[in-house]
Amino acid sequence: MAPMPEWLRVRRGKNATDAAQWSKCPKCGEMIYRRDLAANLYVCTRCGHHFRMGAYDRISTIVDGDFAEIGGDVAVGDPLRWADRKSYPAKLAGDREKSGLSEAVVCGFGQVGGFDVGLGVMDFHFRGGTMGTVVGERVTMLFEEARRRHVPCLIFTASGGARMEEGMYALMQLAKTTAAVTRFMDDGNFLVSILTDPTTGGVSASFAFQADVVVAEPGAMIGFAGRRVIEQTIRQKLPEGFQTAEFLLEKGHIDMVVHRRSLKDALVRLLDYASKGAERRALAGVDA
Amino acid sequence: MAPMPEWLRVRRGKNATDAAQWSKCPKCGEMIYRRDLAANLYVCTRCGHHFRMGAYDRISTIVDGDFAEIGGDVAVGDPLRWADRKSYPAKLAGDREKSGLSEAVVCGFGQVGGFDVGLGVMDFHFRGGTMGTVVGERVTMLFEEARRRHVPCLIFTASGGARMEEGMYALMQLAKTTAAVTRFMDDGNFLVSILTDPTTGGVSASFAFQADVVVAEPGAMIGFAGRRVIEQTIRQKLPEGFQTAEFLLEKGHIDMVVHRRSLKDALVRLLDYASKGAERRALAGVDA
Amino acid sequence: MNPFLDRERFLLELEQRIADLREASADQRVDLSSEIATLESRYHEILREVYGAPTPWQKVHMARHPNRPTSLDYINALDRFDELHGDRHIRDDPAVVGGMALLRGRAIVVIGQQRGRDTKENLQRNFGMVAPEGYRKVRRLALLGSRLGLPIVTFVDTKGADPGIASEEHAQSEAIAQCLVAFTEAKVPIVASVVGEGGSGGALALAIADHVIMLEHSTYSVASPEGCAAILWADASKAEEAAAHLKLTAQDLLGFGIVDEIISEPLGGANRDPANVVARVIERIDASLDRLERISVQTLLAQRYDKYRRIGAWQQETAPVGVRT
Amino acid sequence: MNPFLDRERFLLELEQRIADLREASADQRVDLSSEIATLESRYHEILREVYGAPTPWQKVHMARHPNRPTSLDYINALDRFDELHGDRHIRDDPAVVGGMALLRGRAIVVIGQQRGRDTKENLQRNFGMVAPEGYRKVRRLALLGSRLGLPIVTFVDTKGADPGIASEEHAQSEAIAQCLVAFTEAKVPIVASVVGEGGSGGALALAIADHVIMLEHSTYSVASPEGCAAILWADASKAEEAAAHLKLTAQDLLGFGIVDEIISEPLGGANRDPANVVARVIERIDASLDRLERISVQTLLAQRYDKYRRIGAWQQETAPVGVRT
Ligand SMILES: [Zn+2]
Ligand SMILES: [Zn+2]
Repeated sequence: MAPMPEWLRVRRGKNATDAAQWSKCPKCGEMIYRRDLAANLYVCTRCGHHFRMGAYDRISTIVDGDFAEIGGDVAVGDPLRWADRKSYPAKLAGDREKSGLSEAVVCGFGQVGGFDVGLGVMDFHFRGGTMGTVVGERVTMLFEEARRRHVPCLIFTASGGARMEEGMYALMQLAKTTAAVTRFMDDGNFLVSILTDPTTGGVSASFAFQADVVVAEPGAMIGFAGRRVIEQTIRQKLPEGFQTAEFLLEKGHIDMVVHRRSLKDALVRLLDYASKGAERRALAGVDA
Repeated sequence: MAPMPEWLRVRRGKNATDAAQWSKCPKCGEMIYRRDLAANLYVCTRCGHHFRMGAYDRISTIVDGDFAEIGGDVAVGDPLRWADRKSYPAKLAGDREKSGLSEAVVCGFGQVGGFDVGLGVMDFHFRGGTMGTVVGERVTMLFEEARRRHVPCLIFTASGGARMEEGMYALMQLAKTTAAVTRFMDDGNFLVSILTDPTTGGVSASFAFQADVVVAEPGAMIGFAGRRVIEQTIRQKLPEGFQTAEFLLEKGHIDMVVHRRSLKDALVRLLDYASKGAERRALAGVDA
Repeated sequence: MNPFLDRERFLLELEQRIADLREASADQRVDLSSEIATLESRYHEILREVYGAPTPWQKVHMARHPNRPTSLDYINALDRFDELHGDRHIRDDPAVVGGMALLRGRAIVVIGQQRGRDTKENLQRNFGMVAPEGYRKVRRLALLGSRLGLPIVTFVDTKGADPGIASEEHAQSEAIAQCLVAFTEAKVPIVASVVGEGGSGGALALAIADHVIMLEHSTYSVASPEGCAAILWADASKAEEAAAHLKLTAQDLLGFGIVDEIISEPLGGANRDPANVVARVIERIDASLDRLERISVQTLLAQRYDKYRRIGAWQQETAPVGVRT
Repeated sequence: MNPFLDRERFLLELEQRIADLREASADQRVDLSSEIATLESRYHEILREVYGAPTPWQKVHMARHPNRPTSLDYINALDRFDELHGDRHIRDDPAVVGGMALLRGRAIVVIGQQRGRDTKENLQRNFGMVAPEGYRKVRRLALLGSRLGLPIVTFVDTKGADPGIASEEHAQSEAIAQCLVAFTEAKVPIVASVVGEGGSGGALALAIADHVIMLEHSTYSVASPEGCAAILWADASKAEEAAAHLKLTAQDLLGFGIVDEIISEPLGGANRDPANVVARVIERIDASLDRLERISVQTLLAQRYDKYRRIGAWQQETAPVGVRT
């Protein structure tokens, strides 16, 4: 395991530099000190709304200590040479600048509650968390490496779907990641997906719903088609609460809705069950 | 293969002895010569209603030539020493007399369209086709022997469910037959169930819906709970057509509804696909 | 409707009177000990009379007793429980509760049918009658346990599968049939406990197991007595008669080799000392798992097959087990 | 809406005039051959002009042409077809047609998305937009093919998965995600043919395959041009522009290594000679299966993995395939 990277050290010791910034809760309108928000795991201190979290912020709240990123050097491409109002590379550069991320997912290995895990975390702040070749490649690398190490995976999703600017290359990442997930699971490894706001389209229709256990954060919007597409199709407004995590729980799509405050504990318990099961399987097969 | 049994010879050469008898169509009320009805595969010549068929009549319309019955010597028991208005053995004796059957299912091996198959045929005329230990045992023997021979099975269901007079012994036949079906299918063997009027309760909730392909006859009533039980529960009349084969096709429960006239051809085609698939699997696995 | 509840009310009244006398005796410093002794003796007499050798029909009512521990009482008594919801398709059926759990430190998948303990919960849980979505949740959790190597522990407590219109429209038969397959194939030990009423295929869907436990006064039956009477005699009011015929008691079924173990209940039934009964059931599940975990997967599956293969089996030489010809 | 239909109407008028002249020429024994030749030359000129080098947007309309052969046209041209219905749970989705079939004597499982050929059928088939029940039928049939050793042949023709309320309520995402798994794992050769529009994950759910065929003027896209324009620019009317960006033509995708083979269409599109196109597609599927059947299951699955693994893959030494850094 590589030593704790600098960013993690910095994030853990978050100081006053950004404390002066305010964030407005999109649900209740409360103005919250950015520092207070971070201290509260980016959950509104007034109404409990779960803000979208940055990938590294998320990782810092989930891993015990070090985190060794993989695939960080997978380069951003422009397979279609896409340009509309702006060129695709220019859009990417803008998002890199704005988000501090190299792409819409961060993958790597670390420990969670003492269990070695592969961890993938998507970030909506980079191109709306859309999946293109880099996301697909990193996620595939994660599952391939986790399979080699025989460790479980946790994958946090946040995605507007497939990335338009990479066209069919983007769509094919559903097939590629499915292949990697399937091999990973067929070897008896455990997968938990944690669906955060929003999880839609191609990501929703692949690894998000291929996991053993599907967890969601309160209030997260989750679905295949986006709200706007559905409203255009049916030519009427959707009911309040449609496609929220709570709605999906009632409709039987997901296993549990867990508050961010309890999330790490819940994940550790799930990892514990699976770890004990794996031990059992290793022992079974021979009569005593 | 044993030579063609006497009953089959007799049935095939059905003569005038019962031609004088009339049957009334329960759907349209038409009076039909029993001989004409038999010649028309027990389908009403006026409205197409599919009469309930006797097991041996059914077998004679499905197998090409000989049929070697198995489990015919499995004896009828009285595990609970049941007696209400009548003793259970007396009820059984009455049904044996009336139906000419030793129990509610006939199992054996024969050829259908040139394919060797295991064939199980339930008969509603014996205790309403209910499944007790003898039905369970015969069906289990059928699947075990078909697995040994590596041949597909066709099972015709007609059942009011588990047989009350054998209590939990009857219920356990769901578990027993499921175990046999599962081993049979796990070895890659092909199973088609043909649901005839009526198929409900424990038979519906076991091998009927464990098959690769589920076929039903037109108008057959198929369901878990009986019509009366549902009506008592919801305290209202059920809509017309509820729980019919056609209703289930629309609801996606069954693969096809096939007229009795076309049934053997349809089954032969299914057996042909599966046989070709089995040949392929035998060849695959080695690179050319 | 429930003949037990009346007698129970009388017993409770006696209990109250005894307590009152004790209090009076202490407060007013008068000696009421002989009156108390008389009442207590009368109380125990009635207790034995009422509960000493309950008939099958009485057992049906004990199994349905509103204060009898339900599946959730057992599940909540485990070291830890994380509920998993839904069939992944259309609904989460509240009549089934399931998830991952720790039972005395052992990771398991636990699944139970949950009836209500009051009218409101009964409506919410549909009286423990499971719909196809519920059975698909059961199947999903059983497959998960099998995949991850987690033994499966079930609690059976249902009058039967839900018989409503929607359940038929959503293929109740198929849902149960596929549950049976999942339990037959699960590559982990399975222990099922019939803790209340075990009604028909709707109960069996959770009860194909390597070890089947029944509480002393629980019932397990091919159909509910009311259902059986309706089917045979078109008269649900003859349920008591049906109960006697059906051989639905734990003692009958142990004799038949259909269940493997009976756990005793206090005089008067599990509802009279729920915590103790719950603890002993969990202890016995743990003991069974201890034994079953020593068996290889291959042997376990072979034994499971043989166990069900033998029930009502025909042997040409001797009579079939439990079947007299 | 469809710019092709106008031009096509004009061509049809020309065709009719040529036919009329021929008839007149024969009936009235006057020589109209020079007039006919002029018209014919004009006709072919327009044909080439209109259809010679269609733009991506024109191809989108060719792919959607009402007379273009649909999945059922291919399926009905097989030697034999036995349709299997339903998801076994709640519904049979008419937007998907599937079953067992013989293709040149070879037993297969065939599955196709079926849009309508007229308004009535479009409504019945939901314009070929598949609901979760449909994808669960697809998955069931793919598993059946895998289990029985029957190669899987699919026909892709959909704008995308159904985006309605009920589809979301019934877990469209999960249904597609599990289709992807089933095709990834199927232990038999899979050949997918994009014969019309291949829209998004709703198309891919039937198109993870060992060999992917596209008709010359079919399209296959991460989103419909209208959807893409709505997503990127909140303006569905910019669909033509999106179509140009998306690289959704068969020729683009062959170049990217995302499809394996293009089957040519007559000038003007498959709708101008459906029987011929259908026959050639079936012939090419047969040829692919011939080749794929010689490969062991193990090798087949390894090759399928590698095929998708390579798309957009990052290689530290060289640039990723198709991805310029
Ligand atoms: Zn707030
Ligand atoms: Zn009639």
